[in-house]
Amino acid sequence: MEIGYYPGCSLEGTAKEFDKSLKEVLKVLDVNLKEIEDWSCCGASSAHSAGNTLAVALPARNLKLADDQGLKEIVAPCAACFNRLVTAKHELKFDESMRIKVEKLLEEKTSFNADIYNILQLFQKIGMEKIKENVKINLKNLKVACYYGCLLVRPNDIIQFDDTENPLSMEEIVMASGAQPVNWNFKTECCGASLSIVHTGIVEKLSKQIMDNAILHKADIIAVACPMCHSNLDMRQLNIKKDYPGHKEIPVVYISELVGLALGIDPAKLGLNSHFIDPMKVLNSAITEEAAI
Amino acid sequence: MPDLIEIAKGLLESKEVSFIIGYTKDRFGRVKPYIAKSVEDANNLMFDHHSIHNLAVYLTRLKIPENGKVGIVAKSCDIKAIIALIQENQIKREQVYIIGMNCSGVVTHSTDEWKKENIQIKCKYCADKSPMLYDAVAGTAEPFEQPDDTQAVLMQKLEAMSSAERWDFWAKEFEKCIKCYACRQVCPMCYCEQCIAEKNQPQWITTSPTPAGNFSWNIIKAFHMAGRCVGCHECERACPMGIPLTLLTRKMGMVAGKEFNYRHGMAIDQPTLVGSYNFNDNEDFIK
Amino acid sequence: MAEEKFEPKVVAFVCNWCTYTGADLAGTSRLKQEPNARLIRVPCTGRIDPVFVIKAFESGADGVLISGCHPGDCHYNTGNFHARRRWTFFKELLNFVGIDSTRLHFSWVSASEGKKWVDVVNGVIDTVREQGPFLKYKEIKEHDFQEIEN
Amino acid sequence: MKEFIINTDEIANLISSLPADKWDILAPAKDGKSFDYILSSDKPIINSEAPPSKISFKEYFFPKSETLFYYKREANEISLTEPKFAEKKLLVLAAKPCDAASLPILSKVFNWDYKDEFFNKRVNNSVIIGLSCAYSDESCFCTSVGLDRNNTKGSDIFLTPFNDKQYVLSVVSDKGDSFVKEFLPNLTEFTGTKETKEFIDNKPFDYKKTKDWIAANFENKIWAETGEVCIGCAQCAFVCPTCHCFDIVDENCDLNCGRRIKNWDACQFGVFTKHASGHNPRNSQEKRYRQRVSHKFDYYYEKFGEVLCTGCGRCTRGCPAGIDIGEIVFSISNQ
Amino acid sequence: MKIGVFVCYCGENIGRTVDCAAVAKELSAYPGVAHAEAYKYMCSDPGQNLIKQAIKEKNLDAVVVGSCSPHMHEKTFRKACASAGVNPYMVEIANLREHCSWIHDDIPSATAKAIDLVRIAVEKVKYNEPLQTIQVPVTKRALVIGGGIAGIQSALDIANAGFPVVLVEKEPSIGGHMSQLSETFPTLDCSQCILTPRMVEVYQHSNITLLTYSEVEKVEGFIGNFKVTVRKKARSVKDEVCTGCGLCVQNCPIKKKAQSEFDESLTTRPAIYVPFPQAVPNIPVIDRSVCTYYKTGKCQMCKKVCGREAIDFDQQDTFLTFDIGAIIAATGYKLYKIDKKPEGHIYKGYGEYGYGELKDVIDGLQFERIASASGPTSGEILRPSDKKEPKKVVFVQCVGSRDESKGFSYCSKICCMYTAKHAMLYKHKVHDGEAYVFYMDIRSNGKGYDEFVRRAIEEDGVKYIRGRVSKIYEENGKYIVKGEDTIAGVRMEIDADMVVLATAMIPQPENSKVAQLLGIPYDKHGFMQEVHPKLRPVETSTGGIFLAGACHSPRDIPESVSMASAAAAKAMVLFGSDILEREPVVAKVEASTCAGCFYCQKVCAYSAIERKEIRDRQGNLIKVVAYVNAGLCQGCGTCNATCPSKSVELIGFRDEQIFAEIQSLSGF
Repeated sequence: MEIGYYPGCSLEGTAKEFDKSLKEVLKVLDVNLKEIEDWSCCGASSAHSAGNTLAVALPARNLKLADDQGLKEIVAPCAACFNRLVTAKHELKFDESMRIKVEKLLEEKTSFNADIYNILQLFQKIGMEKIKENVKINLKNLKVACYYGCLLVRPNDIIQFDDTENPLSMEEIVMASGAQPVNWNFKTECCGASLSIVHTGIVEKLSKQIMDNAILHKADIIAVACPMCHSNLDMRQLNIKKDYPGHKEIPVVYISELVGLALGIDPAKLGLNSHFIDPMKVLNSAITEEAAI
Repeated sequence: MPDLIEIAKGLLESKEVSFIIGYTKDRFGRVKPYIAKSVEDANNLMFDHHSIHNLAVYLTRLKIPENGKVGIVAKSCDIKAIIALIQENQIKREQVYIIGMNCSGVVTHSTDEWKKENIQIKCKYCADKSPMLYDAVAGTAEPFEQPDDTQAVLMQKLEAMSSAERWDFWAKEFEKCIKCYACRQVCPMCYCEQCIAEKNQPQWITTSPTPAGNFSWNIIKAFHMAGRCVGCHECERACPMGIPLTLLTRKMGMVAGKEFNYRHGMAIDQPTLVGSYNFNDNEDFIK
Repeated sequence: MAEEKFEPKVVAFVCNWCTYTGADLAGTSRLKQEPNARLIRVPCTGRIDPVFVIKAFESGADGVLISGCHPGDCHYNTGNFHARRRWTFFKELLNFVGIDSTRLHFSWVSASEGKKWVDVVNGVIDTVREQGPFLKYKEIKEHDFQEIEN
Repeated sequence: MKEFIINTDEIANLISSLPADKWDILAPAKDGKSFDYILSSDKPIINSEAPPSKISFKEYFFPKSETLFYYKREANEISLTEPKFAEKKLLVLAAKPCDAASLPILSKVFNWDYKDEFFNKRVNNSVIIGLSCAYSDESCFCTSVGLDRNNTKGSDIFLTPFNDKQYVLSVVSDKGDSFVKEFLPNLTEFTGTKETKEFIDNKPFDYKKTKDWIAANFENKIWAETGEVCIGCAQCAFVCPTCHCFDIVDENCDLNCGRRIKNWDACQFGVFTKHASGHNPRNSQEKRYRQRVSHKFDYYYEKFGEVLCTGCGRCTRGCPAGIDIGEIVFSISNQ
Repeated sequence: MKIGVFVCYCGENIGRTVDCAAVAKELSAYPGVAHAEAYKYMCSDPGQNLIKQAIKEKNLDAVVVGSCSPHMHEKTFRKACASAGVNPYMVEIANLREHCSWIHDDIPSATAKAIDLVRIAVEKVKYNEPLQTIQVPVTKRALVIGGGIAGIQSALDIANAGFPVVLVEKEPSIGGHMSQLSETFPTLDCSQCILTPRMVEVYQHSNITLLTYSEVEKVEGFIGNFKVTVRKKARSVKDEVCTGCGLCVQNCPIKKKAQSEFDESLTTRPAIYVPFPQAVPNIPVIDRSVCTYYKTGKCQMCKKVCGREAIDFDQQDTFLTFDIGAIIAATGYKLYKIDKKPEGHIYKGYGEYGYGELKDVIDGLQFERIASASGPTSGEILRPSDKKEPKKVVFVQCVGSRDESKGFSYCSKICCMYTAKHAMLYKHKVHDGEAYVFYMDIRSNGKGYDEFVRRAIEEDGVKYIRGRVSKIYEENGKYIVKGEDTIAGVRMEIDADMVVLATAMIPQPENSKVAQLLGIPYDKHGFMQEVHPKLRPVETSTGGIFLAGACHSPRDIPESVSMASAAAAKAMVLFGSDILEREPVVAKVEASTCAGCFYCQKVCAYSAIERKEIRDRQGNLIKVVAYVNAGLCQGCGTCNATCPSKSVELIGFRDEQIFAEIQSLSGF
């Protein structure tokens, strides 16, 4: 299967490993990514504070490119990109005046009707069966806390994906790849992303609460599908350890990395070596035990 | 794909239908409506690019007995009319056996030859070339060279005009009208027992074929089609004076689509546009 | 017709329960209005047939106003909703044949909106006055009767 | 019968030389796709191969709507005024024989018991220049009703193509004669022979036999068979050169004035015979269709000695339901 | 036709700006006008006498009065003319005051306009026809749908006035939600104690036919003349023989299968059961969905123990029909459940509150049962999961109310009060317990209501926190309630033992179904709709059908009771006379031209258009045409404008009348 690919800025920067691991995994699951040529910023986090039209026009441009390049479906791994693209599509569909404005800006009419998937939806499309078939390494001892954050599931009426309060799609994927998800309470709590720069203190506090709850529910590792979540949980832990002595650290990986691992892909290729909190310890222990069996 | 004649024979043989409304060719090869009453008659049935007439009109013109059933040969645009007639309580579904024809467009006048410039404009924007409601399907729809939607162009031209210019355009067109009412008689949706044009107690519209009379007739006719026209373009075909009547009906259709995203004659259980309402219907035009 | 100041004829079809009563209120509150409008009272906007508008123009009206209860206020629950759909089509149709929104006006005026009624009615009269007499329609009408005028 | 030779440019001159204040010129011209008789058209088409116009020229003699008189009420006094009558003359150029022939036929009914002054005035004020016809299609059947390509019935002057530059002009009536004298004084006499194509009638019938059959078959399944597909519009009647039914109605301009008018009407309408009581003797399309055929080929012949049809085939070409009257009469006369 | 025109000066009011004499003079010369005069006060007795005189002398057959708005004096003048022998519907009013003299200054133009206005009326009246008011008989029997406190109140009021009442309740017992309540605010008197006597009164009342475990099946006809069919569901117990001894219930081997509706699923009940001890009628029902006999054909224990042979396993639903004059809908409410609902459902559930999966997060009615002496814990406050006494209880208001994203836009009105009551009851029973209430606003507007809330806060020390709860989740045995104190501006976290959600009041799911049966409108939430929010709050758009209680909107007991009495009064007004007089302005179908497209039926808001078959003598169907039920038609005329062939006309506003009015303007 072939699908359009909108990496967005994060996946070329802070979230390289997300991009890497995704591509590796999709190779195995024989999905062919077709990157949107000449894609541009989705405007996340800054554009909508600058102005609504801009916030819609930026993603609209990329949707238009998708149309022009004949891409009926796009995957946007970054939750923020995904959220912006879907929101823009929604507004273009239901707000006539906005559509007109944007079409003026783009100096062209188009349908904007490419379907946009986040990475979880992509895995759903590929199918749990397909993943199970390709699992090489048994992770059944690995306890995973699936953390969704906010952008993947909110606002529900627009995103129309999974449950806002108690989403379960990531758990399915985790199970498909052989690991066991834990039932915990903070899978959609706020990590404070929007304050990441201005009030790092708050972000640390919020992130810590999330991780503590994961640990409390016996998770060895946290899986995420959003660069923002990742940086806030993973990167911040160094400071958190300083500010909260005795903080028990927990590795944070992208769901794609986890799947990749199960598919037997070399951890380095997945970028598992490039996290602040090294996940390999936990992962290896889970795997080695398996080897014994 | 079973053959039209075979289906027809079967129906008439089994007496499932009392007759079949279809098309035939006269000895000069001109296609015309035909009513097959016997198995023999069935041999005369045919369907091709020249089967332009919307036969649904006969479902109300010919009286169908309460529990009777008749067969009808219908293109998708004709079927829309049949569905609309069911929606509007004119016939019951079980009273018609619809032989849906896969259609690849028809010519404008039955004597035209089958080539691009003769294809009806309705076929240009016909969204449903295969039957949407039927008891049997026959014929094959091969792709054809689309006619140019000259009407849409004219439509845009008109909309770009000033009101005064539009008025003059229509005044000139309506001037031609001779009130032969072919547009009404040929329209499957004009099934009234007494048309308002014949209502003279009180005089509903001016009946003379004069500018004023023609204006009120054509406007009110078009309005009666609002949200009801199925777009078969028969009125314009029938008009001996060549008045572009479907500009009006198509316009009404566009309003129905734009404002209420509704098309008449799409499903027998669909609530009709006229006669239903939505609290949030657009009312920008109301102070 | 002589070339002195043109005074438009405006025919207003109003529903009995909201707009007519609203106009009553305007009267009771002595709110001055231009004298060019003639009200025709019907029970409900749902009763107003597009033919009324045509007839009004045929009878020499330069402008027509249709007014009833706000959505939800209809004395008959839903009359104005059906009317509203009717008008959506009819005004588009008339506009398409050259009778635009300067000749045909719509409003919701409730029994309590005496002031609004005055604004609406004066507004309509002024718009129509600007447009001048509805000669186009008079032409097609007079075509049949030109000889009788003199 | 005097015959002259006339060049195409002489015809052009004639058109331009006629004083526009006294004369209207009605000639076939292209109106969009189809042909039509158009008043003082800038490019009249004089072509014997041209197909018949979509509607006959009868409305210039028998208008689709004609005011009989106006009435006006002051206080409780009613006053009547006659409509003004345009005294302008009308030259019909290149009329098809099957159109020209309609005028004598119509004159009979309009001068039978009541003399229709409007009609007569218009005919007297007109000069019809017929043009030999070289066109024919499945719908034509003029020869079956006693006409043909070169029939001069109803024409005052008749043109027959001689070569691509010239026509033979035959003077048919005194009106035509005086017209030629006045406007075409110096034409050269024609002495010679002119030949024209034979007209193949593909549904020849004998209208005398037809008449008898109809008279004898008031009840016959043929009426039902045609009636059931007829949708009951008046297209056929209104494009027909000879149909002449009309309806008289009053229309008011306001409460105090109005007019009495004569509008085209047609026997195919359900209301045509509907009584005030609500009773309708011709309550089905089959009866109405029978009426149409009977009137044309039986009753009118009975009364005026000729059929109410010139075989122009317009009703057939335009029929939305594809009914071919010629075909019906053909089958009747071959019973 | 001879028309009389009478122009009123209205003292100065019209006379100041309209030259009334000129108007009369102008009109006297107008075709059809046989008499025209002006007078100072037409509505005065001498004025009316002028009209009567003129009618007699010139024997007029129609009258036009140029005066004030028809809304003022149309009736007056119609009466006057009627007394002089002119049919009241041959009278038209030209509004020369509100629509002319009062709004213009310039005398000439005002006078010209006045002339037009009168002319319009004259032209119309030319086409008027004498009409008679429509008279319909009234059946003096009421139907009350719903046996909650509202239904009980209406039924008793009407019955006590001496009219027969049919009371239909879908549950096995009447009493409704009120019977589940522990105490009632603001007086804290025991709900059952005040309700039970009324239930019994209903049961014993000679004018009341009580049909429990029954549902309205069909409603035909119109005001004063309804025909109602009621389905009496099979109880499997012969109510006429059962003594309500309860042996069957005690001996039913099935004890735990079914959740108790009455205890809001906090307890279970047997297959054969009486909903609650004080049930009226005290007759058990067999729940066929759980009964062993209906499953396996065995058991019949109840039958064995019943001395009266009242058990009848083969009992069928029976149908009863009644002639009814007035109907009162009192179908009540239910509580919004926070659990996840399937796609497309009107609400989305509260995942942040655990979708109802957290055992000790309960709703108000469940708490009522826990607090009630007749409840599962006989009044002791014990939490459902482990029957331990909760030491810390959090009450959350506005769950589903005033929350469009998850619930509804409206305020459920009673939650503020019952939450205060709950917290109070809790504190009274668990003295060392802590009670917290999260609220948005306190809406305690009622007699003694605010005092009641103050008492909860001040005397019983309930902690009120202004703010919403963002999340409730279980963390090692405690319920962590995350919220915000918007007054202190701090985030709060309370580790509670039990949480009580004041969930929104929503209409019974059957509400819209009943509304459709009755042909009355209901709002987007499913609450039934009144005609006028202020002046006709208990009437519906369909004559003869009235509303009582929470089926109309959230309301507490006192409000429901007063609304119920109001509805009863409305019904009795109807019963006050033997026949109903109705304006003859109704639609009429011309069958001969009707094409039977039934667009008229689609646009009719009163289901007044019916179908009529026209058959020839041999009985062959000629066509089906529309037919107007004059009893139901309210005369809006929408059908008239909609009819494509103009085969339906509104009497009194027929097309020719309006055309005449329009044409009369061609002169102006």
